[in-house]
Amino acid sequence: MNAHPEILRLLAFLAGLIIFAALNAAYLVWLERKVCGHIQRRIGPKEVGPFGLLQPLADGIKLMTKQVLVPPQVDPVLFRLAPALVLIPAIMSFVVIPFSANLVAREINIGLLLVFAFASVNVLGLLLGGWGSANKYAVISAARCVSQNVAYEIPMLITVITMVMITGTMNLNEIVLQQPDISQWYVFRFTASPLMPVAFLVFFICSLAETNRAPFDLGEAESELIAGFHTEYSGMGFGLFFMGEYANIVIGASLATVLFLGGWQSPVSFIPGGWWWFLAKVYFLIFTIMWIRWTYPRTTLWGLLNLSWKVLIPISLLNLLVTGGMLKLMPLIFGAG
Amino acid sequence: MIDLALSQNKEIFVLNLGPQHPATHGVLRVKLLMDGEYIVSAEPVLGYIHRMHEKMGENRTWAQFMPNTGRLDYLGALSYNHGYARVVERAAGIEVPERAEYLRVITVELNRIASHLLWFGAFVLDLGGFTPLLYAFDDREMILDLLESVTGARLTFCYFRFGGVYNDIDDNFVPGTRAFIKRLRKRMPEYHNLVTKNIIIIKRLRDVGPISAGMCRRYGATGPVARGSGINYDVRKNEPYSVYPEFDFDIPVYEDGDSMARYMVRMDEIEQSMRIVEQALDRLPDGPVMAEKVPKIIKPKPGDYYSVVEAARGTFGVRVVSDGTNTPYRLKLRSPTFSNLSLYGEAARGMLLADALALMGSLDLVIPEIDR
Amino acid sequence: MENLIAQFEAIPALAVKEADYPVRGYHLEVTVAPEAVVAAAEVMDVAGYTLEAITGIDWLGEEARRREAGVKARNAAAVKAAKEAEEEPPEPETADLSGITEEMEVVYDYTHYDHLFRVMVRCRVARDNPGLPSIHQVFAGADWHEKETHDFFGIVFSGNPDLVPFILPEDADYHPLLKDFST
Amino acid sequence: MGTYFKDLFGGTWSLIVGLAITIKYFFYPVVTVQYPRATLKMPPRFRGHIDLVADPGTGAPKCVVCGMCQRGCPSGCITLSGEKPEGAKKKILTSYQLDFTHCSLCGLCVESCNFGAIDFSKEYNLAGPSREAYVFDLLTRLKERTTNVDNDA
Repeated sequence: MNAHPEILRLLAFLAGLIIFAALNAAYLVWLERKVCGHIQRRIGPKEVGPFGLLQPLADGIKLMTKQVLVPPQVDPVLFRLAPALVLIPAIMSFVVIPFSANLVAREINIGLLLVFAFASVNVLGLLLGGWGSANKYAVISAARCVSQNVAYEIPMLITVITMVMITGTMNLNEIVLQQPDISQWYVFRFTASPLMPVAFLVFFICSLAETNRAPFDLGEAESELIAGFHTEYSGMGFGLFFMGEYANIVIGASLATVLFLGGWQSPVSFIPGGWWWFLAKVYFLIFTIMWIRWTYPRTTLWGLLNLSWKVLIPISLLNLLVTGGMLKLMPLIFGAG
Repeated sequence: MIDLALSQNKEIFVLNLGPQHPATHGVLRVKLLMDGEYIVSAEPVLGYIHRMHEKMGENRTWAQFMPNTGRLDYLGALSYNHGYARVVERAAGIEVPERAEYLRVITVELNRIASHLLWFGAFVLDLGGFTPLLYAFDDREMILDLLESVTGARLTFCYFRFGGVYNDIDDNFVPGTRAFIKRLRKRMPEYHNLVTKNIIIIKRLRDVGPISAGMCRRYGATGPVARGSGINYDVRKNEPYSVYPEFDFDIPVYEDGDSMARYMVRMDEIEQSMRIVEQALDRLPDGPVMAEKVPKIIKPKPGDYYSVVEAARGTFGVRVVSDGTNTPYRLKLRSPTFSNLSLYGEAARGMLLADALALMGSLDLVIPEIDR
Repeated sequence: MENLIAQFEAIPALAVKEADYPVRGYHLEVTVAPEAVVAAAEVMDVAGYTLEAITGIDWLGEEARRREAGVKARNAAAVKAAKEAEEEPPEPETADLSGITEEMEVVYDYTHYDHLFRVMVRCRVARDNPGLPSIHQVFAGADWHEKETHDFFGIVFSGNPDLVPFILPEDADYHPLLKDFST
Repeated sequence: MGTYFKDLFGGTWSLIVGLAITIKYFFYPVVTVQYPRATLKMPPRFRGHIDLVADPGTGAPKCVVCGMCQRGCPSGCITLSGEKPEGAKKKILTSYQLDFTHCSLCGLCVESCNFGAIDFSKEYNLAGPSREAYVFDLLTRLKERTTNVDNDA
């Protein structure tokens, strides 16, 4: 059975990506607890294995062996479907992320569109999880998640449209190829639009809000809604939610790296590019996400919506206009050259 | 604040906040009638940690009730020792020597700083910021070590006796306290930069949970809650007791009565308490820490006596009715948070859930002190 | 301060007495009949006072103790007088404990935010069915204090919105602070 | 409009200042004590449960069975008994039991004892399987302490 080589390659990549997502979910939790520890001048996990490195393994085994409790008055289908609906889109959007020149599962010319299509399914999972678990706190948190994601999808997409206008393509690998070294990074590409760093900041804030992280973690606000949409989940149900959340964080960070920080290209020409540059940038962004989480308190729902509708959307629209104008006028001013 | 009269929304549902809930810092349950995320009515339900201290007072001798006062508000327990000691000294006519009064003021003010630091950490934790709690606990740990080296306890103190204090301070208490004050003076600007000036905190606290001076007076709110609404009432100034008149410190009062005002009152009070402790350390007199002829069995003259002290959360009053025997006939404990919380029903109506929790955090509740 | 005393006498209060603050802890002691409690609260409200606490006291057996003390004092005096006159001491009388109506007391503590003047309003109620009007329209904070006093003593504050067990468990029908309460 | 921009720029600046503070502490040394590995020394006045004090000369407890501590304790944790052998003029202690589940460590017993016969121990990590494990017999504890003090002295 000489199956088509492409399918074999795809299956291998899929297995690799699932392992990558699982490992990421485990060791980002470890990194988060270490970063939180040291910011608060304590150590974080250190008992299980050297520097606590086996702690995620122990957590994983614990989550898997715990009984998945399904409360009686819960909606059976939605309750079981929700965690999967959060995790699967996250893993699927890994398919188009270029880890290095040829290390990409499937190079599709509309890769960016695919990632955002899956990103909107993620909030559906949260809503079904919150609604399905028939718990008042979960219902409130589900309502919050929906309004939060809708409010932050718009500025993110406007910024992405600006980027597509500049790069001219939606194929992530090509976008990376257009940024060979640090001076060419889109975050410093002032020729395209003077507001580029601001666009990066808007994109970063929106990816925080999309994944319910840091100052915008209204979805699972511990001190108000106990654990929000995953209050009723235990065992692997909770584990899947957790993996979904961390997978989404990695996607948000890797998108920001691909679009703005030159993906797997190395910032300086004499060191060759490769997947290690990509992972270094992604993990630096993830460190910043964690650093922000342990510094700021939480906003309220209306504060969060105000920030999006009154601040981020106007800025991203302004950026869109400025970029459009620059693209149109630049060739005229500097002649057809 | 939606106009509740109009919203005859059929889906008003009851949400139980507590008794096991991260934001209630104890076993308080608030029955919320919610319309979506707006609160139609909030009704605190008490009694989950009620131990009937007042009945215990009636079957113990006067001295045996002192450990109970430490269990009322264990974050500022020394003020409660002070309140009970003062009322019995007033009833039995016992004089307290100068050095003991100074030690009392120093330890009570240190305890007030520790209580405000813990409140600061827990309040920002309610708003979602985790790290300031750990920094505040790091500072508070120094106070607890200092108080432990003197009184032997860290939280539920039983240090005061009628006519003085249990034992004198050891020699590294004074340098230790001075070092602590120097360190906290360096840390306070950092707390203000990290939290007070943070735009997210400002947006969460400004104009949230407004409490007017009239509402404070009608509900009998005292302490930082009243001082946050423009009422200049602090027992240490309005009804001077112990050696407080000898120190010069001022009472922070903020006018606008929202959560930010109550937050700022407590942050400034930390600074004022440090000033008191410094002046008290400079003028600490020598001499005995216990009055000489304090009778072993105390039998105050019959009649009823009342005295108040400024605890970390407000006016702690003790009314004692004595019938001349060695056990109190009636012992009434007036707890400040009981009255501060009684205005929550009216203050939280129509607010969002997140703001209602910010308001509850700004009231600085300690539930065992409410239930007694 | 003078017009306060005048206003209290106008209610009419049963007794208005100035107390010695350093010893007692309050300045003015006003005794009122149960019906006049709301009027006293309004006097305080108009004067800008705030209600600090409501205390219940159960004076079970107080009258009996007073009579016995009186009898004992008279016996002692009689015995002493007899010893001086070398006569044989008269037969000691016994206190007649009939016709005592047991009483309970409710004490309202008022204080003022600006100047140091504490007023204590006392009100005696019968012990078998203790009842007096609620002052929660005047001082909203009194609502909780009254519910607590009702929990501990069984004093019924007529007009209080819902006089159900507040600090005690919902199904509590006992009143722990009564002198004859025993578990 | 003014407050809009003031909030925007002032707010962003306050966020950056907040980040700077936490990253500074990220590189500061750790302040926590790794409890099971390293333990703190308790200050001299630390109040563990009470223990009998041995008379340095004879090694017997200083207690004269006057019962002051038993009466002084608000929660009635102490029960002690002693008997007077014919010849001697002083009572000797036969049993001294402390029910540590009720003790509130208030120190009224230590204070009321004018013979200095009981004092606070420095023990704080008392783990026990059941409530009864916390009813200490201080006399036997004293004997154990004095015996192993003798053999390892």
